[in-house]
Amino acid sequence: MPAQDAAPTLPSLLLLLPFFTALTILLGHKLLKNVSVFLSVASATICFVISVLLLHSQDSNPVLLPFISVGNFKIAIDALIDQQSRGMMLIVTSIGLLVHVFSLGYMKEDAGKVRFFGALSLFMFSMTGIVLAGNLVMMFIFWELVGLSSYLLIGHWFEKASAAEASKKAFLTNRIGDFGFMIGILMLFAANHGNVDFAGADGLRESFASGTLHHLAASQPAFMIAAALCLFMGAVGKSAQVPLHVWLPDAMEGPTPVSALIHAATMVAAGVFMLVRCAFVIEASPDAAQVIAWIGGITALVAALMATQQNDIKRVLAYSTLSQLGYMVMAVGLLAMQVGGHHHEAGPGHPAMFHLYTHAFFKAMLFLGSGAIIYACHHEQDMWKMGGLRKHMPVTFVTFAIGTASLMGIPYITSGFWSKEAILGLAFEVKGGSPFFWIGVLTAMLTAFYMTRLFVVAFFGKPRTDSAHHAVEAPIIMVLPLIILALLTLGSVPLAGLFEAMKPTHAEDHPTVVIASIVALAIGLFGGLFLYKGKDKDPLNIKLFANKFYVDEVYAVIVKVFQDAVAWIVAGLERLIVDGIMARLPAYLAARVGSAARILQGGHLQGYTFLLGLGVLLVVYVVVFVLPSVGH
Amino acid sequence: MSVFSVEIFLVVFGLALLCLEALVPTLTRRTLAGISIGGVALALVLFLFASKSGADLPAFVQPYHQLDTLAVFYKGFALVITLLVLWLTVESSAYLTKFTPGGNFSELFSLPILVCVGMMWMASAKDLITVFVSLELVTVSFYVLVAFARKSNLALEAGVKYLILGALSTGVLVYGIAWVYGATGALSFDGIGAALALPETSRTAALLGAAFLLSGLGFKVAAAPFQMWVPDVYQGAPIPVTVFLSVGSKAAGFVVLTRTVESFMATGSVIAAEVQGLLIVGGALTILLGSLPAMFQTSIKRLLAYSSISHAGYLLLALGAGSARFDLSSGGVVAFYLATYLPMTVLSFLVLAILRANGGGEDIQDFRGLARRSPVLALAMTLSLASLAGLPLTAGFMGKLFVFFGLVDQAAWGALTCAVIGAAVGFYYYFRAILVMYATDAQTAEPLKVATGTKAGAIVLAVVIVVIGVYPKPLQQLLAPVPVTVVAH
Amino acid sequence: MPSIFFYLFSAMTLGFGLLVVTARNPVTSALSLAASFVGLAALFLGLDAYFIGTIQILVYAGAVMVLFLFIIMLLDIKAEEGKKPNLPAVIGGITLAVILALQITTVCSSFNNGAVKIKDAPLALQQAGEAAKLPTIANDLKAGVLPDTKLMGLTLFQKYGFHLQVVGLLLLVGTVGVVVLSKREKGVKDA
Amino acid sequence: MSVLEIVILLPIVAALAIWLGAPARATSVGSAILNLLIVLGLLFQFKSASAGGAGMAFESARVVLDNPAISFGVGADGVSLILALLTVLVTFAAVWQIASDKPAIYHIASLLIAGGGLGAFLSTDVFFIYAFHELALIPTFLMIGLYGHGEDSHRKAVAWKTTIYLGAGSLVLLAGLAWLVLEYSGGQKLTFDLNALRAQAASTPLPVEKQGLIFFVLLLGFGTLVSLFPLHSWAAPAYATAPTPVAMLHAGVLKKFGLYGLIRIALPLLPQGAQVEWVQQALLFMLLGNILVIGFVTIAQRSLDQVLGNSSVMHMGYIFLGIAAGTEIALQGAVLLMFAHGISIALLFALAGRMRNQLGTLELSKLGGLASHAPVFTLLFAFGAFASLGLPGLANFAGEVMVFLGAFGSNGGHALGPMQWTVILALWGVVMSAVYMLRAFRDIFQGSANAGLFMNDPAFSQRIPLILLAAALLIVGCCPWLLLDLLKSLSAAKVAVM
Amino acid sequence: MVTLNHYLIVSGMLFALGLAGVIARRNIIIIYMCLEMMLSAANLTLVAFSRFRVTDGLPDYAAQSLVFFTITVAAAEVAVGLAIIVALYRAKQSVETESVTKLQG
Repeated sequence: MPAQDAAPTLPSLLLLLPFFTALTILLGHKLLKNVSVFLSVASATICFVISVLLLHSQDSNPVLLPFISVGNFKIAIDALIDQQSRGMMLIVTSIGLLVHVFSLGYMKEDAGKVRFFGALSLFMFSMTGIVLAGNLVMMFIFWELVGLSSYLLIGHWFEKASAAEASKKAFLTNRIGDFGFMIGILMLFAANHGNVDFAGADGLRESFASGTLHHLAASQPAFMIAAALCLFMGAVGKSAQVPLHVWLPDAMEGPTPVSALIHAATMVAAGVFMLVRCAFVIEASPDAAQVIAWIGGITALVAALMATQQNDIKRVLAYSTLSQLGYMVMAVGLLAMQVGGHHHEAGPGHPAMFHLYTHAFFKAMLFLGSGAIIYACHHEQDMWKMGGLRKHMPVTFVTFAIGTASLMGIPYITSGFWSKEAILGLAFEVKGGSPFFWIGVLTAMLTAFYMTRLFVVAFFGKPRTDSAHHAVEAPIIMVLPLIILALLTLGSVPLAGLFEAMKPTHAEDHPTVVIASIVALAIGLFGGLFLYKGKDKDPLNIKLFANKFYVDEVYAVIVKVFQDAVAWIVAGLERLIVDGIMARLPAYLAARVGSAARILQGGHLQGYTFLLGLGVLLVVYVVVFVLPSVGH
Repeated sequence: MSVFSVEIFLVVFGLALLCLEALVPTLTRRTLAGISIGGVALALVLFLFASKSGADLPAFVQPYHQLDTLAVFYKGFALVITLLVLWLTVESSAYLTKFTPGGNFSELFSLPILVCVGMMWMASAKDLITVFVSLELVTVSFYVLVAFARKSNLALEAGVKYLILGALSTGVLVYGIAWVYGATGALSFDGIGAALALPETSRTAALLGAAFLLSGLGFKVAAAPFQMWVPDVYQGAPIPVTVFLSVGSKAAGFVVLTRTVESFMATGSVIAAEVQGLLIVGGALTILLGSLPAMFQTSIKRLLAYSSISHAGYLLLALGAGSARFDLSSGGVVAFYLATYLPMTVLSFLVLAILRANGGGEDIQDFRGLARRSPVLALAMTLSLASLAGLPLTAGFMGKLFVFFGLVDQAAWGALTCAVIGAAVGFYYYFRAILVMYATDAQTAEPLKVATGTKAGAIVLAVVIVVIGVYPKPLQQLLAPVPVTVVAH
Repeated sequence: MPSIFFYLFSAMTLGFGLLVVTARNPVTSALSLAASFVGLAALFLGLDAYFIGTIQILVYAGAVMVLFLFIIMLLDIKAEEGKKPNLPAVIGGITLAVILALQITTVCSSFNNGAVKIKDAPLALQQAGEAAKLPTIANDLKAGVLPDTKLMGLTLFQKYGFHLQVVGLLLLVGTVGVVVLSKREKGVKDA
Repeated sequence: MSVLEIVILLPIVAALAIWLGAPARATSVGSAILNLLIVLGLLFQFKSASAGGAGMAFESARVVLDNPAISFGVGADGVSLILALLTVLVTFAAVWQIASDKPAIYHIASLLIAGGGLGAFLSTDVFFIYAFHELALIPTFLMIGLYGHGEDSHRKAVAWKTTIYLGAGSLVLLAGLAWLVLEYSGGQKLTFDLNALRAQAASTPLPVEKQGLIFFVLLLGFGTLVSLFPLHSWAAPAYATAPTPVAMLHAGVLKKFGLYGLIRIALPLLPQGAQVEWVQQALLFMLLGNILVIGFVTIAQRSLDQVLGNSSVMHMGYIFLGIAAGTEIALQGAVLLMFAHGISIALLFALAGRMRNQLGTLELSKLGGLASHAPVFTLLFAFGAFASLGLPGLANFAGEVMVFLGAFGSNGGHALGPMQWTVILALWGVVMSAVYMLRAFRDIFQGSANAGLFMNDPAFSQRIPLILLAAALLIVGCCPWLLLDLLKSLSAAKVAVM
Repeated sequence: MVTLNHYLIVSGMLFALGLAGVIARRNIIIIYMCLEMMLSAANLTLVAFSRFRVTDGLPDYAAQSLVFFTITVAAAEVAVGLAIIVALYRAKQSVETESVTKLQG
């Protein structure tokens, strides 16, 4: 079919263009200084165009490159083009492009600009890989690669100790998640007789629908739960769910555009994306789904609580990201619970994906907005040192307002509202979903509250520092992406019409849900206004939230214990026992015996004659009296 | 022309040499050395022809001598080592001049020839009387040779120790012969073997005789627990004599031991199992007693003495745990091992002699910086030490390989363990010398004065070591059980 | 010979042997060694080995002992009065000797041929076939006397002529050795 | 004279020439480059020369002994060719980066080690496979003992430990091989020829229990050479102390000999040996020791050379895992991993050596912020470090993932046996290596530069070998099939279980 | 009546006696005498065996000729040995075993 023929070229271009861009920049960054910047932006643009073109291609699963093939076992770099990947691709490339553009301004004076853009391209490559991945191993490969690019970008200002530590923390935390992810892959690999493709006749999806795994799920529920949770562990790491959420706030050490692209819109969403890709696994084991939903819910709530007490503007956004991701994960779990073991066609209009899309746009915009603010305030990030910015930077003000509204979910006009409704509605419908429903509502209220707080404190009142006083509107190159994103935010529901994947699933929404969320919104909004209107310092001061439930501290202790104490003890024991028994003891014995044997060579003739005689006696004794009785 | 006539030629030549140096005092040492080396070389050539010609021994010695593969091999071996010893004597003339009265050691060019004859006769002896007389010819000459440099107290002490202990071992040997004779009524190896297969032969008496006999021979080949004389004597004796002892005398001892053991372990022998057990136990013990104390030695000569003990251990194991699985009888393996042992020992002693000639001592530290002073010699010495340690691609490894095969085939795990331990320890004490040679902090770095001929000789020996190590086929064929004296009549 | 003589001479051999080992004065040792060898020679005779017995007396009790005595005198070695014997060596020597003797005795006791009485192994001189070629030997045999020396000579020169030569060579080497080892450095006088 | 013989003898001859006075650097680098080219050429011919990569190629043999039949036989299947490639690559890098002020013995030792490695990998006769490996013993010993780092007593001690440990190990190995040859001689004459032995093993296999015993002995012997836990305590100090080229060659190339031996000799000749329950469980236990225990030990290290030394011990565990699993996927993964680990560790040691020369220390606490001085150096190091922590796109990942997949699926289906649990624990090791590698990277390159510590990027000429290694990592990492295509012989070796 | 064992035991005891002397005495000359005793003991054993192994009516003279050779060799050994001892005395003014303890270890 023509579609099949057409397919490989576009996806492979989509995948490889950023790769070669990154490689070129990596190798030749000495030679082509700013050229490389434009290379990177250009490739981002092209990718965007391609993904738009792909929107109307048919589903296909072309193989792009060979990777491993042993006997009947094959793993290839392929592209699984379907609604889900098409939609995700569009998000990634569009926001990616905008962030590239924004960075042109934001990183203008930065010494490591070239390196920055190189890493951005690398990220685009890796993210594309995840989205297109047609099998679990390939997904894992790019899964780790986005980890790398995020590591590089968080540690962009590596001279700063905090940045260095943050990047390390991010990578390691993700590694722990990937540990589980890999186990999950291995389990499915073994159970499905070496096939880890999603599509295909004996691919996972089919196998779960009717094949081996279908029966296995029935016969061995425990195995399936384990597999599902292991896969989920990967998502927990990547999407920063409790208990592996600690890296995301620290990741804000990176340049703000990075936070917007990677740590708000796309990479962190990869976890959710993967869960939806593997929905069939979760759906095969309701108990796992339960767990997942709980984790999501807890994350949503806890993160929101933490957000209420942060003063760093970017951190507030980071925690809100956490909590929104919690929403999505919860949605995945809920939907699986609803399906309840019965298989169903995943993909179009998954509420989690829907929220992912909308959230991507407005959260990216919020971050870029905060970036603009920080840029204007000479890299001041504490919101209490800002204020009254609405006069100085009107455009940013407006766009930021739109973003905030969408995040709060102002009914009917903002995209955020719709996607949140979808999730709450799902929670409402699902049997045993009521706790999640109330968690959702509570989180919505908190969201409204802390966003109001942020908005009020940053934009209203008087400038609290002169850096805020002298703030001026960011240059056009940075403002433009804001405007576009704002439009998309408002328009992202109508835009959803463009392709099914974004259309909310359930048409009518229950009045209870709507009322509940509106009430929650109102409480949060007015509570925020009431508390923070015209304040110069935070009226309430909840240590527990401000210190993020002391999770980091606890982890710090654990890490210290393992990295230093345990490692030190093990090393000591290894040296003492293993080296002692295998190396030093034999050496010692040999030396002892040797020097003992030297005593025989005392040099005294009489001693020698005695020994010789003794020797004869021994030989006689052995030969005549011992050996015959021993026999052979 | 038969091999026997070569031996007669050697006897005459030796005696002539004695008279010559006694009657013609004007004869310089160089010419004397030249003559004797030339004579032995000639004898070697003649011997090669004779052994190829396949002419049999004259009738009147046939009752006492045989000319099988081993005999031919060991006779040739004796000639070669004698030749090398004479060469070494020349190399270490400085030392000898210093420690012999009047600096006169011309007998050192004639006595070894008579010793050589004795060894050759031992190699082909068919009965214990022949063995005894030729063995004593060798031993008595060695009493003289060891104590030869008697102005050196060490040499003299070595002489005394060797004399007393040697005489003691002779006594044990004779007593053993007596009992073996008493038990079997035979003095020829064939007769003993045959008698041992008979049921009425008294087992205990035979065992007692075997025990004493093997003890006496064990002394000659430096087997534990009769090894205690070796370090002292090797260290005290002049270098050429030490080499002669550690290669020649040991080889001669082993050929007799081989014959004896073969007769004791002849098919159906009532004492085969005990003898084999004794050999394996003794071999293992020898390896340990040889290698473990060697770790502490500071004198290269003493070190090599201990190493020769541990090699004797491997030889005993080869003798005791032969494997019928490859083309070498256990005696053949022993011969093979000795053939590999010859070049490496001679080479290392040669380098030592050269160092002494250049004012060095016998301490390991005197090798310091040899790599700078003479790269070629250092490389040669490295090769010979590696070979002594039994590294692959050198001659020393092949011997060890056969021994390992035998042990595994006999499932003698204990002995195998000892062999492994010995070899592992060997890495330590051989490599110590290597490390010193290449050390960069040498006090003296001025190049060694080495005669081209000497250097060439060293290189040849080194090459031999490597060649046997990578291409053992010719040597092995030399020892293949098919007798060399085929047809011809 | 009657067993009484056997016991007598063995006692003599062993007794003087003991004296050799124990005597403080080397001269005593040497002389008692000679005596012990005489006893030994007698035992040889008792075993009808007349030639060996004679040789034993001539060579050992004669020449060798003289040699020993000569050296002792030459170096004029004092008796070990002052020094007390090296005790551990003595103890070691005695223990080893005892054990060795025990071992040999045990073996002998289990050695079945060992029980043969000397009269059970008679010399049947008449039926001496092969050896009796030489007329003189034949006559002696008819006369019923054992021509030990003749037979010995016959064996030595017929069967072991070669070995005789080797031993001769050995003696020559010995002589050379003695010369080499004891010749004095020219000019230098050493005490 | 066959081409493989040339490949093997070239370094040895070159070493001899240098010892006898040939210009050191020119000779060694020249021979290394020549060898590199030859082997690359062979790689391209291999497919056609070896019946589509299934059989042996470039075979030739010279009889050295009749019985036991020993012949200097050379020949290459995919495994040996890949390892030969590894050897020549690392050799090239190693001799190239030897500073010009170093004595000639640096070149000689490197070449001898290389020659030993090539000989071991390209011989088809067990005797020479064993013999060539030993060729490296003395050079390694001398280089560590004479030119190693640290004060005299320390390096001597390390040299002794290494030598005697390796020596004893190879003696045990020799006993095992002797046993093997004897058992397979099947009554008639003994032979060391690998093909003949394989034929024997195919026609008259040994009883399984005996196979297990012999395999275990071989495992101990080979294992010592590969620093299999608990026989590893020589490795880390040796690599930390050895001069850079020796560390590169020994850790990168020579160490692979033991694994090669297991894959090439033990597994084909004792097919059930590794699967005997007690043997396999012992092996699993030991390799977990490598991964987990040594993982912790590595984390505890505070100086780069120690980290690298221990990490190279730790990573052996994964390769052993592949061998223990014995499935086709796992084995090919193991071979891939051998190559990858060789390249990455060599690269890291080369860089560490350069750091030691320029900064005089490798104490992590003393270092910092080098990235700002030496970006290229940092980049190269990152390649090595991330490769060794198993980042996809670099060679090690492909190998590791194949080992994991192959091992986990070794008994098929969904049962979680000891093998599966081992894999899961081993996976945790991947996290551990991320911990120590990233910490090292952060301490050395990130953060603020310590006062007085300045180092610049290597000059372009010095970059060449390093870039070559890094490129190898990247290429193989992106296209592992390039090498896997050569490994058909493994699947032909009938060791696959799945 | 005397049996072979009588002779064997006597010779054995003589041999043991010699060994005891060799070990116990410190005077090298006496040690050497004891060695001669041991040799003679061996000879006695040989003669005894040869006497008791009557072949066609006569004792086995092969063994006796071995005895003959032993005696001769012993004589030669004594000569050489005493020469060495003399040399030792010249160098050390002593023939005690204590004078030869340099070589050791």
